[in-house]
Amino acid sequence: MDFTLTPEQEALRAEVRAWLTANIPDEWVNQIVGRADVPRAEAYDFMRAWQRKLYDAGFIGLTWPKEYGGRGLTFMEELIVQEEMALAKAPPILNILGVGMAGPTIIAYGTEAQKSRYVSKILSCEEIWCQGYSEPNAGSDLASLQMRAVKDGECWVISGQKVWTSLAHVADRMMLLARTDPDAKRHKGITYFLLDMHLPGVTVKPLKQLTGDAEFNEVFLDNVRVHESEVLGGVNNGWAVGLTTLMYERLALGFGLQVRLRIALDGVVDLARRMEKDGRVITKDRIMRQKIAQLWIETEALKYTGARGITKLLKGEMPGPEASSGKMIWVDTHQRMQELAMEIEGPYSQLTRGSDWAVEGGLWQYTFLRSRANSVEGGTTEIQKNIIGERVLGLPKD
Amino acid sequence: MDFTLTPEQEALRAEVRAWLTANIPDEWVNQIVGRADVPRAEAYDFMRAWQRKLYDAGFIGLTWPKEYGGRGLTFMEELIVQEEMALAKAPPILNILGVGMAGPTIIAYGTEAQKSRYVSKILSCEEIWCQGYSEPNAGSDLASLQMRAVKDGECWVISGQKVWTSLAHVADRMMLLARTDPDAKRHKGITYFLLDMHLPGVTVKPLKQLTGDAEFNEVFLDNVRVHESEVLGGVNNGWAVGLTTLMYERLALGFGLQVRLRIALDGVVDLARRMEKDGRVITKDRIMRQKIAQLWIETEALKYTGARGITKLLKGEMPGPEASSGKMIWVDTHQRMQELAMEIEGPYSQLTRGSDWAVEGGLWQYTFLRSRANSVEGGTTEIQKNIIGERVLGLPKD
Amino acid sequence: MNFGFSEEQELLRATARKFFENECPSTFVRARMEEPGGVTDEFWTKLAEQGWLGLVYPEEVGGTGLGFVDLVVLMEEMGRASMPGPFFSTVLLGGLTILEAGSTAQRKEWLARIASGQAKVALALTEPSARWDAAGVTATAREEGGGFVLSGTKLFVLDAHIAEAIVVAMRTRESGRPEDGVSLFLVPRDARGLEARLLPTMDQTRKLCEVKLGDVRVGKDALVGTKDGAWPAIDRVIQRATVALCAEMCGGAQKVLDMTTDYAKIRIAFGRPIGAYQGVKHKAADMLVEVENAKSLTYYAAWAVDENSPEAPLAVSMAKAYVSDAFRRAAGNGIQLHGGIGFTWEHDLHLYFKRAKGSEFTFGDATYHRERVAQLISL
Amino acid sequence: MNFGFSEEQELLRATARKFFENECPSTFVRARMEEPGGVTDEFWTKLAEQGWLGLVYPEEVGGTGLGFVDLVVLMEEMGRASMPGPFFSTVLLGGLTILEAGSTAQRKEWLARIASGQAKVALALTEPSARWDAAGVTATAREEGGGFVLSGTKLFVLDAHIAEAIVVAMRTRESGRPEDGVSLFLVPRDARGLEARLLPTMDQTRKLCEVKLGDVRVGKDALVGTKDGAWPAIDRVIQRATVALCAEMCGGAQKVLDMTTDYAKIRIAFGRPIGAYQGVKHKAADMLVEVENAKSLTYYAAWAVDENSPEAPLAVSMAKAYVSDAFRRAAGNGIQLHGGIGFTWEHDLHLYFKRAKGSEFTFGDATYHRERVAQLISL
Repeated sequence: MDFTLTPEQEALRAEVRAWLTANIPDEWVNQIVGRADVPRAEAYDFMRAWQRKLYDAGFIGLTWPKEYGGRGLTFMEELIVQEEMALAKAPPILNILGVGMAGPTIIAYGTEAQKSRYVSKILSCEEIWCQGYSEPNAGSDLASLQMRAVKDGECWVISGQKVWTSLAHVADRMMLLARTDPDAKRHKGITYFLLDMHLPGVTVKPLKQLTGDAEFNEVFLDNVRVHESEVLGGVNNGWAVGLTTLMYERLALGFGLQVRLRIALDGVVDLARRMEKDGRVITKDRIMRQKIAQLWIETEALKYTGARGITKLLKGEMPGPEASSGKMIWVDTHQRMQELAMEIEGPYSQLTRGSDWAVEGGLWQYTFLRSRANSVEGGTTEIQKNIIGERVLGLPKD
Repeated sequence: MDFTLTPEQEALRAEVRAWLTANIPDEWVNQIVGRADVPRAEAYDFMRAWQRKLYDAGFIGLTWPKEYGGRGLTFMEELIVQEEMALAKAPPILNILGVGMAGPTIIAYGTEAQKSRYVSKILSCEEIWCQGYSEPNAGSDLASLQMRAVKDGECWVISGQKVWTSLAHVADRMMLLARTDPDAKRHKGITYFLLDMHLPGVTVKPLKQLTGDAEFNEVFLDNVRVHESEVLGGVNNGWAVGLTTLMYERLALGFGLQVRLRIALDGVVDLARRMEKDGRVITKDRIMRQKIAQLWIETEALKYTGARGITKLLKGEMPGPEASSGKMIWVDTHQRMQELAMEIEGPYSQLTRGSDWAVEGGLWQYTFLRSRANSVEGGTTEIQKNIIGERVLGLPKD
Repeated sequence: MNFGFSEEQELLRATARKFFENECPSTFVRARMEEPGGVTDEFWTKLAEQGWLGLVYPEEVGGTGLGFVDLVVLMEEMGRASMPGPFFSTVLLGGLTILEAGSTAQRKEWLARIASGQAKVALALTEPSARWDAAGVTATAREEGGGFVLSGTKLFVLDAHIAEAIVVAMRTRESGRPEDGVSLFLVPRDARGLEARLLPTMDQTRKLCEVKLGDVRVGKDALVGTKDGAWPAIDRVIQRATVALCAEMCGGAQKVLDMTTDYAKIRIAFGRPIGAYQGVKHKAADMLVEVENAKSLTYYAAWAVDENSPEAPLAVSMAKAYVSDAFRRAAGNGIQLHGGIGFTWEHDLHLYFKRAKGSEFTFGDATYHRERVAQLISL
Repeated sequence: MNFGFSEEQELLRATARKFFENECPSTFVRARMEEPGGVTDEFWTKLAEQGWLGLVYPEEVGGTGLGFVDLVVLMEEMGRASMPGPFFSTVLLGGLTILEAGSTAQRKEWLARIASGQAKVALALTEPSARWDAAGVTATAREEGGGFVLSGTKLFVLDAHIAEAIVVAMRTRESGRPEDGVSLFLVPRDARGLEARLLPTMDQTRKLCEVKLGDVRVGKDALVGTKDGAWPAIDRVIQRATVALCAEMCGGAQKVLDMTTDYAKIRIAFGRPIGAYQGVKHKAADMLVEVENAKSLTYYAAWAVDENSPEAPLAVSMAKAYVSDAFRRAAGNGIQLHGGIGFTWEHDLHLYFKRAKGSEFTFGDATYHRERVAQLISL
């Protein structure tokens, strides 16, 4: 057990820290759009440019192969960069689904042509990706998806509907699961496509959320013709490829979410130092101190539990139980953190953006509401617990 | 809505209060055995006498018919008596399973002969009852019970094993469920017997619990011959009769448990006033005040939710959702109350009976450990939630 | 003892439920959310016609003369409908303050007009310190020329922007006890120097305002109740309004439970309705238990308030502490058990979720009221 | 960075697990529970032969010279076995205090004998006030005739009744700061005026004593460390012992999870193994998450302690706060998910349940350590 860094790693830390200091716009940190966990529409242009800058500086995709725009480093270097981003309250990555899921999956399953075509543009944010898994009747129960793809010459003709598709309204590409063999049972007969969102027949309809934003979308495919070269990992092998994506998602979450959680926690502590309740500064209230300390501890636990998983990865082992729990810990901790922010604000929690009385411009009201989706997006908490119970603990299926 | 009492009810309250003041031995209240939720073996003789005294004074079985030793009053009078018992910290009832379950079930289903034979002796504690439902492989899943009863002339010959049988080691009678038709499916083919525990072939084996006490037992029946006149409610009708018993149990719980909960809460408050943590009296600590207040609120909630159920009963309606939740609320509140008692004691929580350093003679250590059974006995919390989900909310079966 | 509702009360519930299903469906609520006023004249008139705007006012001032136990029934149904508009601010804050503290003349003048739907009156109590106790009243009224000059800022004032008049709590004397030296003034909204500005809120069915008082001059007759001695009346108003709020929250929580149960019966995942899974079923059972407890404590508080029982303050704090947690959790679980659909704007769940959050912090949150319980049980 | 165990550490874990499975099955534990001593000479000798009694002592005093990260591995396995006996009191309290505060001579004399299994040494710190801070030390030692006279009562002293000697923390000077004026004395258990009395405990694998000091006379050489200045050393001992305790608790929690998972796979209810029901499965998943987090925080604290990192106090308090809750909940859920069988004396679950409760309040509970975290992060 050793938390000390090599001289090269120390140098990387210094480099990224200096770069962030020089490059994060001061006003960014104080902007409501910037502190939110999830990119908000007002910030897309800024964030596109920001990710490009990160790419040019080499601070994104550190573990990806050099030939596809990465740096061929280990998760340790990735962790260092992520930690510095948290400390600097750096903006989140816009093309997060590309970087966290599409890229690693293409690197793992793609043909040479697919890798050359797609990977570096993911990092540079030239092409934004979204994920087409969920359907109206296939949310948690992904294997029941109904979108159909029928072979016609060199193309697959795809029709159906996806839902809860983040970023679809700005995305250039979609990781798409569709049923290519209607007779095969549930998990079988599904294929993973790299879909061009600009093809004829693709319609994106924003879905307004309880936050008032429309960050998710419905995506309708009406006889969209996709060339067979856009199949990833083989026909009818989509379930395996899709699970890989989800595995990378969890890994990416383990990294990224911890960083965002720390930023949120620091924000809560700042908030608590400034707000009063019954005439007493929140941080001087024994009850509130308990709640803040507990969140602090859980945020640290997520970090160290993540570090244990990364250590195994670095050793070439498969991550164990500690990896599966990352998402669950994050969801639970983050939602309670947001609830605590509301509690700290008290009656002010009712005032939102557009009022000069709104605390921090209504940032927390937005992030609080947005956090409700955490326990559903990327697999409900109930499903995560099933997965842990069945795959990690070996309990019988329901 | 009206919480005022009639003059008769006020008179009853005064009467029972005066009687309790005159009759509860002073030393009782301070005895470890007396404050426990469940009768402890050392106190059986005292409690037998105590219940007899209550019976002679007419303060038990108030709602039962006069011809069987009751007073033919309403649940309102029962509630008044119970409340006074809580205030006076009266000892619990030894023959609680008889009073809470066997008696009402016999009154509901019994023949005239059965009612005359059994009911008044339940109230007077002449005959103690136990409940023979659970078996080693039929705990929560009661319908899978395996004890067999085979007809032989005028008798049923019964063999098999019961388990978790409270009071069996002192009981004279058992409410026994056995399978009389092995070919009928699960719920069918079960009969309810009134078993004489002193019959040949009945063996009781105490089961030592984690408290160190042996309050539960295993009961083995080896070809026990039970006369057919001891069948309650008809052959193969045991499931319905048994459920009635459980309904009365919940009702009895709604009364009795709330009373015991209030006694425990008052004890916790007293404890908190006397104990210190880090040099500060517990009741002056903002964090502990929150925890105590929350338990206070929940104890009151149980009372009022119970009162709503009783109001419906008094009006001749079936109790609604508020009745089903009584046991769950009680379990949850009581277990947290006991945990809080341990927290208040801090390091003293480790010292048990037999040490002069033990707080209140180690009472709380016993009640804390004993409380772990609450969420299993009389139906696990998981089963209670299933029942509420399915029968009250109408959700589909698992 | 009788801890149930009378036939008249059950009838009121049935009437109200039907009324709100017809008159206040979620399309109506959503339309009002988009508008500053939050209510239509037509709807307001209908409430008046039902006798609900004066439900708890004495008959001699134009009310129906019923009690808080009756009101609780109505408020549950309003909460169930997530009803928008100035009912709470006018009937239970402004109006109730006039009832509790006002002169016979003031009561006659205002309560009849409130009950008949002609007047809306707000109560401006809290300030930027966001405190619910007397120490929170720091805006000052100084005597001058036979009248008073009012200065300061009030915040979180419900519906001030559409009220005809605003009852404002002002400090008229500094003293050791914050409870001494608070007075109430009835100020027309169009008074010179008074500015009521609508603020954007998370729960758009609740319209909150900032009220700025810039040397607002009022006559002696603007005083509601005795000078310096208004706090006990305010305290009673807060107590009563808190009971009403708890009932509204119970109604909302019950609605969320109903919606969630209905959805769990029809939504299929892995081949079965999700309500068949214990992960869903047990959460729903927990919700039921909490909702029932919430109601029990609220009903008891309403009874205690009606009876002027010495237990009333304790009963009210017990209710608000419990109900705040229960509604928040019910609404959160409701969204969770609905999955993605529960997170959409189109689905009505968020109306309740946001209402739960706003109500949680109104008149003090669970922590505040648990501490009050601790005080009231002499801990 | 490497947040994993070395091959040597993994080997230690495997060795320890096998050792305790063979040498410390629950029959052994239960036999020791019934006896006052709580250990057999044979078992103690075997621990010494494994080198575990001196694991964290330097080689020059007869130890193995390993660190707390290594110790954590061993303690997890001890916790898994619910190991009884004076390991904790001798190696991590008495011994560690001598290591931290003692003179070279004292260390040489005692640590070698501890490591070889020849001596058992207890630490008497807490008093009837049950405080873990310096203010809790009120028993006095006054100088007299070139030595000291010790008076007072120590409580919750682990294994004092079987120790050869007891290190006692005494107040030698009153001062404004409770941390000033505390001294340590090494007193033979058979010293005149010292009475160590075994107390009945809930967790019978832990033997707690009352230690009465009735004018016990000791020489100047009984002083361990500097007069009046012992608190920093005690503080370090508490910190280190807390890490060891957390590791033991993690081992216990993991064992409960294993037992529960195994049971959930075979116990049939309503036609299926209970582990198939989400009511059981989701609770087990929650347990896993908490146990893993508990380990992560404990491992980090062990590393921080080994490195003498300035973050060590924070890391230790984070671990103890979290682990206290996690073990309590795991043990409680373990019993619950076992149903009736989990409540029997014969089943081993209660050993862990009681251990969890005792450990929760040793060196401060979760609330205490959360407040310490708040202080250490300058809240």
